Amino acid sequence: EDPYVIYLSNNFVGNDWRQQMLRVAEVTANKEPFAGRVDLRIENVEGTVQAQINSLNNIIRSKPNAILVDAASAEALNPTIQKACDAGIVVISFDQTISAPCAYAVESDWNRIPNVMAEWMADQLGGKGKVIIDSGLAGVPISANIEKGYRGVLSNYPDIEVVGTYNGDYALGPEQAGVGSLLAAHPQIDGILTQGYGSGAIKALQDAGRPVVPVTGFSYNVSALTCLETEGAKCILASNPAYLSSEAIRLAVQILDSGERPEERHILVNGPFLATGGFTSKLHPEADVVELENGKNAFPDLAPGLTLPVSPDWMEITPAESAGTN
Amino acid sequence: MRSLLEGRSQILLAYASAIILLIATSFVSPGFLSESNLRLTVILAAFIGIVSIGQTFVVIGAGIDLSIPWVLNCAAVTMAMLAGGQDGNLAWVVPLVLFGGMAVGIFNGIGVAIAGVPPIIMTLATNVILQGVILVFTGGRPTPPTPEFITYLAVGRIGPVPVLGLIWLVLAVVATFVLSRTVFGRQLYAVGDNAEVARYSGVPTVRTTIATYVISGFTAALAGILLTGYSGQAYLGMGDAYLFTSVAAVAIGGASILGGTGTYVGTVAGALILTILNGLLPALNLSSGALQVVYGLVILVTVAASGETVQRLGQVLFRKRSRPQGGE
Amino acid sequence: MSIQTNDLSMQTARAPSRRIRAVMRNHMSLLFAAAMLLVILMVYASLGRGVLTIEELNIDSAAALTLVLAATAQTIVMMRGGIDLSIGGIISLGTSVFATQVGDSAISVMVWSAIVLAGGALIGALNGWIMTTFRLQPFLVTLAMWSILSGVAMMVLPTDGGKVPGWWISFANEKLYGIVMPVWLIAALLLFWVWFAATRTGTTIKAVGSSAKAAYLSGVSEMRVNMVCYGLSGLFAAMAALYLTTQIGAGSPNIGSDYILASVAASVIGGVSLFGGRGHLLGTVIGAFILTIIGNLIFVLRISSYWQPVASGAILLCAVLVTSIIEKKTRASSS
Amino acid sequence: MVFLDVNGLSKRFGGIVALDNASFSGAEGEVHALLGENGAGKSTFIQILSGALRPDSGTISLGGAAFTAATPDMAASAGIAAVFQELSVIPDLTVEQNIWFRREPRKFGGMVDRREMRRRSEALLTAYNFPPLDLDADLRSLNLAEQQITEIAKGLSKNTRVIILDEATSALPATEAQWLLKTSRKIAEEGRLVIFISHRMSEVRFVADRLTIFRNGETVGTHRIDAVSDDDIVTQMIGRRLASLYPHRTPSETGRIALRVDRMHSRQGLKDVSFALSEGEVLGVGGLQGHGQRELFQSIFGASSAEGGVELWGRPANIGSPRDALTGKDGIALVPEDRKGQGLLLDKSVAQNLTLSILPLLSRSGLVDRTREASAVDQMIEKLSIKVGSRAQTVGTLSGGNQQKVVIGKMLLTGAKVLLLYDPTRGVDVGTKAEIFRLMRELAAQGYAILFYSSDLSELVNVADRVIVMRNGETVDTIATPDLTEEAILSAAVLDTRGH
Ligand SMILES: Nc1ncnc2c1ncn2[C@@H]1O[C@H](COP(=O)(O)OP(=O)(O)OP(=O)(O)O)[C@@H](O)[C@H]1O
Ligand SMILES: Nc1ncnc2c1ncn2[C@@H]1O[C@H](COP(=O)(O)OP(=O)(O)OP(=O)(O)O)[C@@H](O)[C@H]1O
Ligand SMILES: [Mg+2]
Ligand SMILES: [Mg+2]
Repeated sequence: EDPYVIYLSNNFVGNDWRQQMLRVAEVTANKEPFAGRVDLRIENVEGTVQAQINSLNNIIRSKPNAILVDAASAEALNPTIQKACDAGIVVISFDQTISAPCAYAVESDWNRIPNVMAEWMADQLGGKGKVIIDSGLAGVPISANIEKGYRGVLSNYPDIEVVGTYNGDYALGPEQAGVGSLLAAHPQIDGILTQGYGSGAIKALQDAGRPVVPVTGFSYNVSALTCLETEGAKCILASNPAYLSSEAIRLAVQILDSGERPEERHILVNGPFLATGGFTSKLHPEADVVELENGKNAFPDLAPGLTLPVSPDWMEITPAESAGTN
Repeated sequence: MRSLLEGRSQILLAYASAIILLIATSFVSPGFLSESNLRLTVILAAFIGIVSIGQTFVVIGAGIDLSIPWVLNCAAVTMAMLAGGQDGNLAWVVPLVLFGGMAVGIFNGIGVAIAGVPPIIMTLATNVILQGVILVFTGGRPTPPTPEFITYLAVGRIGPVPVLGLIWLVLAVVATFVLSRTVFGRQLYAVGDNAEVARYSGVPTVRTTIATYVISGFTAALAGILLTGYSGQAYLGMGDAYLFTSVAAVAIGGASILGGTGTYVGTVAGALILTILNGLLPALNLSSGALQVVYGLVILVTVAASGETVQRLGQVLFRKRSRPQGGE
Repeated sequence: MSIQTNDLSMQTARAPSRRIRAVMRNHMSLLFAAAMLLVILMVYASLGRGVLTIEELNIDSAAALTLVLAATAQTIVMMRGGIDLSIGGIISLGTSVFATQVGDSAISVMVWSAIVLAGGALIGALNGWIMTTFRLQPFLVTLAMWSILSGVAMMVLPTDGGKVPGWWISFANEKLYGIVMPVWLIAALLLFWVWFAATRTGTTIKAVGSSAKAAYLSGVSEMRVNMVCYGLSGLFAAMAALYLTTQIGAGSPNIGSDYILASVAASVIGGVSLFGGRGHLLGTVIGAFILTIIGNLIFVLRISSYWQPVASGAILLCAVLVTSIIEKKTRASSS
Repeated sequence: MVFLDVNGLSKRFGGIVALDNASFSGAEGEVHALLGENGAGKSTFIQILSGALRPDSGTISLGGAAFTAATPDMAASAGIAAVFQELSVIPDLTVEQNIWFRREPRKFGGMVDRREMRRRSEALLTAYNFPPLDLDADLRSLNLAEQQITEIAKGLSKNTRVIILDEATSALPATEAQWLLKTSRKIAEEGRLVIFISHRMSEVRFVADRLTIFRNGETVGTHRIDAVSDDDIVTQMIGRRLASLYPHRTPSETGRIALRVDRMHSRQGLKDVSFALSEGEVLGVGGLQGHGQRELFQSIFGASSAEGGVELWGRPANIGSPRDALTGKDGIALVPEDRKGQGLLLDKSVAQNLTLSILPLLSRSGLVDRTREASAVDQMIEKLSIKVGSRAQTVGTLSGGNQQKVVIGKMLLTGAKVLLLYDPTRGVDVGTKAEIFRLMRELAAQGYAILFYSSDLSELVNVADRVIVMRNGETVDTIATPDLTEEAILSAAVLDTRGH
């Protein structure tokens, strides 16, 4: 029978993560078990909610089997998404998910991630010290969520004080600048909880001639490499895997095949944590924390902007494929 | 006399407010005046300052360049990819990339000066197109790390002085000199003030306008290259921050965005003010919302102070009848 | 005497042709914009969508209306030779306040709509007051105001959220004679403009944009003009915010920024001069539709994802490029 | 009896004294001329009377009551309206919208009542028997004369007891000027006061009952027109005797053709223009205004496109833009009609304006040599006795006539050998006029070739060696001395002398 028509509506193309996500989606659609069964059509729009609404309306009018959405807003697309659902289209949001009840939400566990990383930080500091927190991108739900998680856990440690926040905007430049100005403001900073690369924070420390302190961040290749190569660096890196798109495709096909829909609309994807040295979380004992290792989960010969891990366990996507270098 | 003095005093006041801001910041943030942080401030200001060189020229010529973000980004990415992390390649890569930036400038310039497309549309479209082009060109592939030498230029130092600071200084001197002393600079003010009069006076209006966009393309590309040195890698979206910042720096520096006036010395003050402000805000330990409020208020107060004072000066000294700022 | 008569005959002979030229000159950009839209629609239609249907009109109008309203705000200010970046803040704050405060009852919706509109107008007027009192560039004042308002919006509503009544959301699909509300609103907007342009205020704004010095010589008050212009701009931005809530069913503290450059672009494409004095809202509306429909065009062209940004930019550029060139030629020969 | 009485009026602009304790008194029913050299303070005086400027000190009484006006509106309602020298018309509004700007008749909903407005406009135009004026035309699309007439209509529409005409005739062609003079008389006979400013003695003679003379912002004296001779007036104006307005005309053409125009025609209305301008010659261009003179000057200069041959010193010249005209070997320079739109950067300094066209000449390897620039500027300010506070004064703040001098200076500095002078003496005082004419002849004698248009026929007749007459975009006749007279030009302009 003819393949499922699945649209991927993506609201932003301007960073490495999104590019890898898109590439992975294409790779996935052309690999077993999906090869020939999925006609994946990617619709990118330039950043704005309005553009994505218009694009979604176009998609809905062409009556596809499913729509995968990396959303410009958790709320603002709901009326449009509702239309899609009413038209009997399977809607799966991922990465930046949406709150419409009729749509599934494939995402990393945004409660677990900050909890584990904050716990790790507290552990590193021996429950005592001054830290700064990255508030991510102003107005973005995930950012707020992560910061909330960080603060929540740290509040259990009376001797750990959050002395400042900055907006890292999930980009190197702003992270480096933001940490830089906080370093200037505070003679003593013992830990940095970023939402971005972490490597930017380490660079900032070095530029300011400060000792390298424990840093949390996300598992970009550059972060992993920096942690490994920097003298005395201590890091934990959470993963928000770029293969969320493959997970979304998988879910869509599963629903279309079986015709029945899972009860739980939230599907959590739990990537491993990477850390310098081992760590086991008390809050989330199930979380697996893998030790950083050159060549195994950090690739000097691959691009710094690559997000790790590159492949879900149910399918083999090579680093080269996800980096688009083959 | 008036125009001269007005220009001067406005710039002086811009610098005054920059210094006041600096002092204010050092209260909130004790380490702000530390050597390392001042160095950081200079470096960050330099990036704004360098992209704003082109923006200054374009704005004086009664245009605006909104293609800066992705010219910068394309330059950064292509440099990183072509150089492949090897200093050895820079000898041909850097000139090539800079030339690419200028080529985009020519494209913008021709669209504006010869085809007569409104600058805002022309450069906005170019910006979008470039974003797409770079994705097509790189296949969205993340780029290899930055060559050492670029990193040195961006964050290295000679004694206590940041290399980038020196680069900026040189560029600033050149830009100021070109604007104030060369035939091109003088003609540019005429074109921006009244293109028809300029044309009747034999000014090569078309060539002059195109030149401004070429300069802008050049400085944006240069900033892109250097910025990869600062952040250690080229990443997509690294230019977006410079869209409004560059125009704001120019405007705070006392140029009218309707053209015909402005100096680069003023723009430098603008760049410094914006950078110091960005350094101050995180230290205030406020919510993102509150930060934006403060940001807006500070800008308003800073420029209001200078604007108002200048006007008073003007009135006292010259009994100048009230004329609109943006009107004509 | 013979000289007079000869001169008379010569002048009157020239008059009508000149009237045509004057009209041409004033509305040329608008005409070209219309032509541009037509061409895009033709291409679009040729790609198998029944374009010139009521259905399409309804959908596109609903999609374009927010931009149309934002661009209306921008057009009024640009006619005066200014620019208003603060509409970004007003839209964000408007949606945030509305979505957090409004209840389900019609009364509540009316009250809070009124409050948002009034607020927008006041903030706009404040812009005008500041830039006149302190002799500041509109660009800087409104840039600062944009930042301030976005900040306040974020305090009101840290991330997208809040809710608006279901019936309010479905407003955009309410039909009257088979035509949805947005279409009627746009019609109303154009009627408003016809009226507004014919009032003294309308003429005065145009005049100040055309030659501020001459206008002031004729006794125009700069303060009044600025407060009215930017006040109206704020009002229409607030309208945009309210309509936007019907599209997104929520509030968003940073959504307004999306409409700043777009509103300027729509106006400029529609033939409004950034230097003031020239423009017509019809052109702006056309501009907004062009920007909206280009997206649809990309979709039906089935352009591969990488090329989509290139294509959208290129289409816009080609369209404007062609018309600009023709227009320049026409101007050259008609002046 | 005195109706408008002004005493001890003073106004300074920073260092510059515009008015210094000036006085003036006018009676109803008279046309009262106000004379003075460029920069004497006339326009400042007018602007104060009409509420556009506030005086530093001094008293104004109107009809016995003290008069103060903060805005032109208030002045108008108090009984004084002015036709400004620096036109206050708005480019993007139509003639009609300009005339009634902010006084438009309105109907329901505050909309302008177009029908009523049209009625009033036509009433106004017929009442004063205005030259035909297209009420729907955009001001932008009108030439200077038509804009000036709109400004006049605007002034008269206010229907005030006192009407001020500040060099309102300067931009008008002979016929329209005639009309305005007659109209002024008519208004005076209605028992109103007309204050009339002009640098043309003949006009003053024709229209004025009395005249008041300003010098350096002070009132020198008031006379009945028939009680003073032109010489006395001029002497009081410029503080010295003026031998004669027009220089002695010694033929200086060498016969070498400097500029040959061959069958030039253009979309802008040139049908078929041919003539040869020889080295050392001053060639006048006559005819009624609006018959292609402006287009001719602009086309030769490359500012607007035209077909047809142009030769410079026997070599075919290909001039695509003003730049080509100016930069070509011993190029062509133009004094354009529209001082504001084409001639000057109003908010830049006198120095910047004067040297704008010659920056390349003043520069070594792209760098402007400031000392050379300064000396060039000073020399020109000196030569044309431009009244400025300093080199750096903003041109927009110069008096009308001095602005015109800057335009001329700018052209002279280019060193171009072929000069196109389009109404160069507009708004220039007699003293300077004489100076300019002397200069023209002197340049001619040095081998320059000069093409000269003036809205004042007597200037053509007295300065040019030959005059080509244009009609409907064609050259219909060439008149040379000795039979070069105003009548000859007029008749040639009106009835086709080639007789078919
Ligand atoms: N401001 C303007 N707007 C539109 N067209 C213009 C303008 N200025 C000049 N042009 C046209 O462009 C052409 C070139 O004019 P100009 O000499 O000013 O530019 P240029 O290319 O730098 O000159 P050159 O070729 O000598 O270097 C001319 O045909 C002129 O009509
Ligand atoms: N805004 C101003 N700033 C500085 N100086 C000014 C300003 N306005 C006028 N002046 C100066 O005041 C003097 C008188 O100018 P005014 O225009 O009254 O002369 P005028 O008699 O009208 O001369 P003209 O016959 O050339 O029109 C001039 O020297 C002029 O430079
Ligand atoms: Mg005057
Ligand atoms: Mg040229």
